[in-house]
Amino acid sequence: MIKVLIAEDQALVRGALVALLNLEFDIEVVAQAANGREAVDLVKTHEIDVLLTDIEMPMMTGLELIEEAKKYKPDVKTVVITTFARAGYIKRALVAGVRGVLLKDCPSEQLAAALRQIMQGKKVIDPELAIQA
Amino acid sequence: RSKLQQEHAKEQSQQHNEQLATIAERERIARDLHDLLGHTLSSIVLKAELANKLGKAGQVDAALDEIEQVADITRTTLSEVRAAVSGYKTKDINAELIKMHNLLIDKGFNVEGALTFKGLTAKAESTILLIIKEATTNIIRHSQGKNVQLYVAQQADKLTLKIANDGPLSKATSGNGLTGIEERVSELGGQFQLQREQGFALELEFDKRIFQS
Amino acid sequence: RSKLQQEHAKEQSQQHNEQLATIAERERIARDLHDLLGHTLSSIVLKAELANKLGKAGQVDAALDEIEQVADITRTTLSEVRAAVSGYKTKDINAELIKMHNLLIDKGFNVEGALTFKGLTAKAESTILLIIKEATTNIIRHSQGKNVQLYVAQQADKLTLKIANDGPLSKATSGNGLTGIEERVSELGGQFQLQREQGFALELEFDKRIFQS
Ligand SMILES: Nc1ncnc2c1ncn2[C@@H]1O[C@H](COP(=O)(O)OP(=O)(O)OP(=O)(O)O)[C@@H](O)[C@H]1O
Ligand SMILES: Nc1ncnc2c1ncn2[C@@H]1O[C@H](COP(=O)(O)OP(=O)(O)OP(=O)(O)O)[C@@H](O)[C@H]1O
Ligand SMILES: [K+]
Ligand SMILES: [Mg+2]
Ligand SMILES: [Mg+2]
Ligand SMILES: [Mg+2]
Repeated sequence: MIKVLIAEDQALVRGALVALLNLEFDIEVVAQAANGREAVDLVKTHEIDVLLTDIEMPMMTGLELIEEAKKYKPDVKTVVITTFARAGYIKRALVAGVRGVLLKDCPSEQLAAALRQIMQGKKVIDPELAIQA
Repeated sequence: RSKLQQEHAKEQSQQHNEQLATIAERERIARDLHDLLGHTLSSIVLKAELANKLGKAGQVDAALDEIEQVADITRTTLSEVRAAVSGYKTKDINAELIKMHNLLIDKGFNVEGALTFKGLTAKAESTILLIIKEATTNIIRHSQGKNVQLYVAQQADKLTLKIANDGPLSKATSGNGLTGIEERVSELGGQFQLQREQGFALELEFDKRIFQS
Repeated sequence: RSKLQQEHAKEQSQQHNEQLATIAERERIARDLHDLLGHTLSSIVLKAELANKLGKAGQVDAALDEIEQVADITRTTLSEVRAAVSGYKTKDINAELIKMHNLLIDKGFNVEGALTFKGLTAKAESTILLIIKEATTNIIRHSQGKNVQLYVAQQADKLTLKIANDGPLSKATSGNGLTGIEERVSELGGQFQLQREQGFALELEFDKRIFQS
């Protein structure tokens, strides 16, 4: 089982992502947070393989969350999901050591497949975001 | 460094600044849209996908519940999105002309020629746009022909414009449209001519007063 | 005028250019989004409502089918919005044509006519744009005349295009430009004709294959 923590401030998106990932046979969303700060607490208290986070969130951004999470769980694989990539985001995320930069609206099979590849040590960047980086 | 090199460097840095301004503007719009479109459209995608998956997995009630939510979201928010996006839009005469051109084609006319203007004063731009709108509306309402001819010729100090259509004419009735066109043309100091042989043709001519100095 | 005043004027005009670049960019994006979202948002709303109605009427499979389409359409929309905002979208043909038109006027030509297209396939759009770019470049580089004539006639199943200029011709040398144009025209299944009497004229004709079905 790939254990996932999802941080996403939009409830509708978060709820749908959690449900979609839970439909996958080998993925389990073990915790969810509505902002970066909540997510940091959950990172400390939960056993997780992947931190899947939105970038723009109140209180603490996804990129800050990733920096913070690494302090407590350096082995956790981090992945950002976004709808629009603002200039510099992707570079900053890669510098921060993320393993994946994915679109929120990508088909859920694709998201699940990306998480599996990331678990095997690969890096996955959505091509549409890569062109715009 | 030579003077020429300096000039060149200056030009380059100016181009660079324009590029930066362009990028900054794109960023600003991206930020606005992120909230507006990002929220709505990505939740529609995800919920619709979830509904489909749930349904296929035999969880029909949950699927129908999601579908209902998608319908709610689209109903209440997409019109807001549309309003906001059209709020960005400032009128651009050439873009408007393209729309009118496309409208004629959509209405089934063969359209010969096209219209594009460059360097008009703001007043000339909006006035000429109104003139062309009325002429286009007239064609759509009154023409019994199949062909439309659009013609413009722009010189440094003169602009000639012709909008014509074929087809038999009805007995002339008088509305406000043509009178309005004539008044607008004279407001801009232009010449107005109407041809009513072998179809209907509006011919206008303007001098340099309509150009930005 | 003092040096300082000159510097000041230069700076102002530079600021002005940056502003123009910003406005142009916003208008470009706004136009793209407007055209893009206009149709799709309505179809998303309609399909979502239909899915909901079908679901309530117990037609679950049909409802799932519609909601799957909602997911697809919305996803495509989002990806087009991203392209429009990032400046990655293939250029809008009519906007590009206006730029070329304006360039000719800036270079001092009298431009008679204008070009606008509607409903071309993506391939035809980009190919014809390249053709017109080369023709425009040729005029700017080689024409010894003062006048340019742009002509288009669009019918339901046929498009005729003419780009002509006056002025005496140099002895024909051969470059790649005209050959490239000829090849591109035949790629689209069109007819290519060159007139070299009293100036230079390129005449192209395409059939319905270049239109979106
Ligand atoms: N493009 C055209 N082709 C054929 N007939 C035309 C055309 N334009 C105008 N006409 C004729 O001229 C008449 C006067 O046109 P005008 O625009 O002044 O009035 P209208 O269109 O009838 O009403 P409105 O006041 O709403 O514009 C029309 O009623 C029509 O008979
Ligand atoms: N619009 C024009 N007006 C006058 N002469 C032209 C025009 N277009 C082309 N020519 C003549 O035809 C020749 C061939 O044009 P072509 O575009 O094939 O090559 P080119 O422009 O010289 O080089 P390139 O390969 O860069 O396009 C030109 O060199 C020029 O003499
Ligand atoms: K699961
Ligand atoms: Mg967010
Ligand atoms: Mg009228
Ligand atoms: Mg050439």
